[in-house]
Amino acid sequence: MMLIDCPHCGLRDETEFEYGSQAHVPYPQDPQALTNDEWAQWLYFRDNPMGLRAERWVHLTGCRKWFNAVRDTVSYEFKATYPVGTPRPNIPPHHGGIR
Amino acid sequence: MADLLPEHPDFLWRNPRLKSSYDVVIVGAGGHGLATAYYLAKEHGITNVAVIDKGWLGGGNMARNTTIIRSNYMLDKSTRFFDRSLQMWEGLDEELEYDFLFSQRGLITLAHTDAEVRESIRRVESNVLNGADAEWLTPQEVKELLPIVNISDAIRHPVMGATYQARAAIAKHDHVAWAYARKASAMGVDIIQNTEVTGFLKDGDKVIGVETTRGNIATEKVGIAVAGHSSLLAEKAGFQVPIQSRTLQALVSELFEPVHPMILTSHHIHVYVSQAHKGELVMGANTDPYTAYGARGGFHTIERQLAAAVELVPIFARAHLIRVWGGVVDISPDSTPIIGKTPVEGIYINCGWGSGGFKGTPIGGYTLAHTIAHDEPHEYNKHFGLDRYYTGHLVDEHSASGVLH
Amino acid sequence: MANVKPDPRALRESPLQHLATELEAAEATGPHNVSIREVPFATMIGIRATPGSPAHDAIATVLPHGLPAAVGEVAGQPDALGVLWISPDEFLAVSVNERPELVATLEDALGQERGHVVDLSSNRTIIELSGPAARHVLRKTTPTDIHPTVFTVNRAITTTLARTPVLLWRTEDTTWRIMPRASFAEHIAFNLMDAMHEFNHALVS
Amino acid sequence: MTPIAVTTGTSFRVPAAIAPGAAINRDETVEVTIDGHTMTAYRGDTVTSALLANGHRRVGDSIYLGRPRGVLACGVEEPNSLLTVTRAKAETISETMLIGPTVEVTNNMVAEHVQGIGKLAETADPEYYDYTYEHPDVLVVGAGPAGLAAALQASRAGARVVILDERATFGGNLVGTPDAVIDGKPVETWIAETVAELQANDDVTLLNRTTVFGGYENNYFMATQRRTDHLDDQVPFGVSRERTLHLRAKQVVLATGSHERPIVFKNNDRPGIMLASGIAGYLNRYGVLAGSSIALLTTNDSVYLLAQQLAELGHLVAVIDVRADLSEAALQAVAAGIDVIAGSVVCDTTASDQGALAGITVAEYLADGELGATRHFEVDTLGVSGGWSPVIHLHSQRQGKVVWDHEVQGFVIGQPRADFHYAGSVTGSLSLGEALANGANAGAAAADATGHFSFATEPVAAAGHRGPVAALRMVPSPDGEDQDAYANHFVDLHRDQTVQDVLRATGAGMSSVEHIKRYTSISTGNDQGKTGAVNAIGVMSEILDGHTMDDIGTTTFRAPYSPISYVGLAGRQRGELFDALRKTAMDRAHEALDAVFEMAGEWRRASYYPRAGETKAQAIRRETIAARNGVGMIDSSTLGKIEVRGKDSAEFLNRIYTNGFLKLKVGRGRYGVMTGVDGKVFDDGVTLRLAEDRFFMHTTSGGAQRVLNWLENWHQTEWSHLDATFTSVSEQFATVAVSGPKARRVVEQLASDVDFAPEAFEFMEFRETTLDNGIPARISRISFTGELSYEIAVPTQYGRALWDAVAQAGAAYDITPYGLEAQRILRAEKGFVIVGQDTDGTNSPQDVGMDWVVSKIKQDFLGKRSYQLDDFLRDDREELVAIMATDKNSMVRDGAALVSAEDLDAPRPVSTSGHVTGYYDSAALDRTFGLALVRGGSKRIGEKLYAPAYDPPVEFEITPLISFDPEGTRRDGER
Repeated sequence: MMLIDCPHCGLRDETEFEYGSQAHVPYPQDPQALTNDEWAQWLYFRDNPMGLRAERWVHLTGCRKWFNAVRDTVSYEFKATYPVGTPRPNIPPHHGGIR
Repeated sequence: MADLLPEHPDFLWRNPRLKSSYDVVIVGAGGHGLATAYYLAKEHGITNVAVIDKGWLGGGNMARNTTIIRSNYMLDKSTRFFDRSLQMWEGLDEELEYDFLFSQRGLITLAHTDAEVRESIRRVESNVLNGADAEWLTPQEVKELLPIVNISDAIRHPVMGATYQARAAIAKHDHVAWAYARKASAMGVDIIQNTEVTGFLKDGDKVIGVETTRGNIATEKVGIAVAGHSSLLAEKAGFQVPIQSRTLQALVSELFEPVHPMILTSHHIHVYVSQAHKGELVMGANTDPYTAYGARGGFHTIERQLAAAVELVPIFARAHLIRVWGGVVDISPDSTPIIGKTPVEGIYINCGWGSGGFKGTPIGGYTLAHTIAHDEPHEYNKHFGLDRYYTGHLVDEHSASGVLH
Repeated sequence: MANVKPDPRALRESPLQHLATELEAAEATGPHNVSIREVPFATMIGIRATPGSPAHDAIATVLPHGLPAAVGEVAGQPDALGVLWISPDEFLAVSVNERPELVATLEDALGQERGHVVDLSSNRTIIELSGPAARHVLRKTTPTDIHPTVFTVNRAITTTLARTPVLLWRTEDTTWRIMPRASFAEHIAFNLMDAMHEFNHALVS
Repeated sequence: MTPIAVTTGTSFRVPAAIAPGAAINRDETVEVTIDGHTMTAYRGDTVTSALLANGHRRVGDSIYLGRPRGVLACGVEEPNSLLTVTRAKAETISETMLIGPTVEVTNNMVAEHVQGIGKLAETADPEYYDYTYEHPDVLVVGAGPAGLAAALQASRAGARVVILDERATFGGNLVGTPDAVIDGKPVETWIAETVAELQANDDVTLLNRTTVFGGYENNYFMATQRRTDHLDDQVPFGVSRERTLHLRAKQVVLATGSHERPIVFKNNDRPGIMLASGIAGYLNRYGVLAGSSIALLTTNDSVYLLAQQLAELGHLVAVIDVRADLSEAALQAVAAGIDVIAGSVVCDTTASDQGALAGITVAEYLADGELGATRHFEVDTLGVSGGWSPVIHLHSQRQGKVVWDHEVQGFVIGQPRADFHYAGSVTGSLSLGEALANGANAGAAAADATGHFSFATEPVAAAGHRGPVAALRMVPSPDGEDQDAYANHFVDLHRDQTVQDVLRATGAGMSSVEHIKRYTSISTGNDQGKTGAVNAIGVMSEILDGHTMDDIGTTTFRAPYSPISYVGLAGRQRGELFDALRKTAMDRAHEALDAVFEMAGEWRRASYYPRAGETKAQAIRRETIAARNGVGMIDSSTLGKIEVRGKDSAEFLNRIYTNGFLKLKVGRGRYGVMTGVDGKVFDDGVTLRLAEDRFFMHTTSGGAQRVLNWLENWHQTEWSHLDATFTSVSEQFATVAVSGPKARRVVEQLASDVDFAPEAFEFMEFRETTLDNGIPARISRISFTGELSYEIAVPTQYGRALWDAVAQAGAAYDITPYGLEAQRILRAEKGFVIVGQDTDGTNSPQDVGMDWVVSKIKQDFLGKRSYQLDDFLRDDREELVAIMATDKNSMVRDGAALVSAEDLDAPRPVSTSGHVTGYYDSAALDRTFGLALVRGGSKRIGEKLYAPAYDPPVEFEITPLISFDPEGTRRDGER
């Protein structure tokens, strides 16, 4: 049961949240301008790194706000949560211990 | 006194010296990688093969799965594919000369809502057309086949019926890996453990070798079968797969005298359970919903699953949880595996099995071996290529059945 | 041609009205007292307004205690009008004394500005859990930390209870309001009543 | 199995004056029946202490080899004593595979040993289980001296403390130890005072019989409290038998102690061979002597206190100390007259006729590891100490590093985890003085980390000095080096696995500990290798040349630490509390009409309303006829409803729906379909425009939450510049739909303010009004049946009143409540799609006959781009059509598979041509009909398809999607 720091509600159990996959993958400005391959790439392919990853989460049973998070996919540690639309904070890969 | 389990063969595999070049290198000595090597040797006469694993052979999801073998899928393409695998399982123990406790004990998949009943009928009737055995059971028929199931209306999600596949089976997972390893090793395949593939050597878009923690190996053909870590290997090779790695947990109880001679599944309340040969109840649930390589999940998933198990099978109430573990599984967008060529010439991949790779071990190995040997997919895996995510021709079992496979 | 319409309020039925007897009977008496009741027909109004916006200012101005600024805060009082913080730009005004005029007041204040005012008086009901053992009933039903120094009086948050989303509002020292959506009210009530049984007996540690 | 009492007729209970037994109450006796023997025990006894006290040593035979086995340990690490227990309570079922030393006796309990395999009770468990959620600043695991000292310190600093211990008593292994003194007081006094202080603190929870069995992310811990098993009487309903604690701790103090290990030697499994700590535990905790002539075998100093006790009692034969050089403790023992045989091992044992230990062969243990001269001792009991394994499970479960420590001769904490503190023998330290000191310091540090500073006050006790620990895990076989010479060197008693089994695995080519574990099943039993795992690794290290303990490493420690019942983990998630059941405000009206219900997601909805004597089919037919020919009413409250407000609401909806919303007029509604970005349908519904900047969206019942999240997702993450807000009002409104040619006559009586004339109140318009009874309402002309329909929405508080008012107003027209079954037929006749039934997540709107709802004009909407992918250009996509059986009375099941004529008799496998999404008996069509998803269906009108699962196969004709009133002439009702 991960403890997730909602930027608005503070620390809450993971079961209050829904996961929204990779962050910073915006909807294409003009989908019609993309080739089929480019559209398919946007549609079905997301990064799947081992280690730090910027992700989207929503505090579904709380404030219903989407936010971004940098999380370690091995230790599951949330290194940072930050508002949608702001850039990914620069976090060194081995920052802090496993919590 | 409990019956002794079958004896293992006296000798399993060689621990050979790593050579500097091979005709084919298989990355991943799990069930699929070992099976691929076996079928390369047996079907295609290609024996100058190394199977390389960063850990111990069969130590990934092969060692962690709940061993359910079935072919009752929703879509024609999936059913045909998995039924072919089930046919390969039937007789595999004799072919590999290893008693891995393959037991066709029947699978009951419960339906709890009108929608599930409708989907179950669709599944049963289409399975039969596609050559897989399937039946629809009323709640009373469920009770007759498997008396431990609670078919009372007094529970929150009463049983409204079930699909039944009599040929569905379980097997002793480790022993299947060892059986393939033993035969492959005997035919000359080198199984190289504790050696990690760290990169690929390429000439343009063509592979010419692999880099490992024990040096480079020259090869022009590489098969990747590293469920859970497919994206990482693909990235090293220079292409992307539409996979997310997630945790799937499973658990066992202590040993009991036989009470559950079949396999019982409920998608609606997320539980599947069988009783293994030694007597332990083996259970699995849904994947945890986020990307994860930690091979561990949240305990709330387990609690929910046990609550479901006790509702459906009240006599499990005072069984005890002995061990919970997690595996890292490949989740593909359509919950259907990917077996085929990749953008890199000479590299072939087998991935995306979700939580159901064990049942596909024979077909996964067989079709990957064929694809490697002929540089073309076999009839069985022609719909399962990576290209389908660019054309949209998904084999969308996830949407069609709402089940993660 | 409009007739004069009767006051319809006698026609109302709250989500737990039919369980009034059961709720009353569920009271655990003795040293570990805890009781449960429904507080029906409170006026509840959903407010959407972003802090710093004209709508937020305008709405805050017409509310006696303004709008709450952070998670857990309640602007106002439980026994009068309290405005609960739901999210940075979402609030729920709750008055256990009916305030039929309030929605129009707030709509007027919002005017054409960016935001939203919606009557949600039927959307949820209020279940009140009261007594020294109320805290222990909650300890069995919600993952929220309800320690008195953490969850202070007149604090309210969104959380889950019996795996169901609710608003949880501590209104007095030993009184808590649990506010599920209407269709979940029975489930929440059954769960709480079930959890209350043990407080009829001497406590087992 | 026939139990054999190895020693009978003798009480092994030591007089209270000598060893009172800290866990028992000698004033209260308890009658129990164990393995068929009825015996008297004391309150506080366990099954194994009761057995030993009454002279019974055998606890069943081993699982595969059938060898007699006895009690090994005094705690949860016991591998041999596994029981099926039935307690004499009103509401109980038997429980199997319980660990003997953990089962407290209750009056008239019946316990039977099992042979490694349990037998589940055949009935459901009527007892009650629950959860709690705890939020300590500091969680202390283990209430031995170190844990108590930690909790005391942390609580005095002002932290919220939870301290849990798996045993019935507090004080750990210290309990009952003679002569120990803390802070100048006898230990029992110190423990009692400490417990009293902790219990008196409101911010401390101190629980016994509570096992912390798992550690998870962010210091989430799971524990099980066994609350009532030790009580004779049935507890009242509501008091749980077991409680599952969910603990979110800020800081953790692990004071989990350590488990003693046996040593592997030939015939090391006989009843009478125990852990030395087991012998000490039974003596100090229960006042029970394990045997009459006792030898001790040790690699370390920990047995010498016990040796002294046994010598004083006159039951000690000798101490065999593996170490050639006598330690200080050994020298003291020698000085006290104890026979210490240094530099020696036990290399074999003999058995009595009944299989119990009768004697030991002691051999010199030479410097090269070979055996030297042997001597034989007749003993009935051998206490073994092969060293101590710190209980590091929770540390390891939390990914804490574990390393082999040569000094401790055990796997220890490699590196402290963040937010973890370690106290007592889990650190590898074994002296009481150190345990108390690092306990107090751990408690202070943990509390400090949560903002509660204090200076540690260390309770004072003798520091003690421990000599070195010998590195011995396996004694060579006296019979040579063949595999067969190791057939009775037991590594894992529970799994009945020997050194020979390990040799077979390595001989087959295995070199990994995981392979050997799996090949042999070592460490996979109930005890998860608590006593056996390290020895197994030791054996492997000896067999595999050049592999040290470190190289091989330990296998992963997995939760749970000890077995936990399924039903305890289910807690109160049973029966009706398993899941929420949502009901509408009109639910009791449906009940009063004897409705048969069905589940639609979490909602329970009326399926049909059978009248006396009616079959299901008759009831449904009657309901459809009423809606077609007269008037019907249905509770539609479960539909999702979302208010959208803002100047850009129309633009927002225009992006979300496949069709256009910019030009929708105020006062009107429009049907819309939502697709994912992949172009596949996932929800639908009618959206009303309440004002220029306000919309009222309907979603499917099951899709309400998903759609709201979908809207918020796109708004918050992509289009936040658009002025649009979304508020769920699903539960604010209850809705009754009145449908049928006579619908107008009914609604006219309810709302006299509204002009219901068809030209005044057109299809897809709505009116805000106050009903004549005073209820505010919105009435919309939306139809899901093709008949004239009005949906009346009112605040949910008035839902029941609305239902009753409609029923009353309609009584003159014989208004008929209809359920979901009838509605499904009515809409299918009109070709209206039910998302989730006629779609399965793979269909585009075009596939299901709704090309008309997909805008060709809009530059973009979510999903549009995907329609250019090759898959959408296929001409064999499954398309929704109607089908009519050639025999108009034929019925097939929903979901039935369809094949073409040429595939009907073709050998299997054949591909499906599609499937039936719903098949119905239609009164309006006077025949059966259905909807089906058929490959290329829209281009195959008139073709025949077959349902081959029926005998004979049912033949269908493919017909256009709309079967009834395709011209829509009935939409305005009767003229």
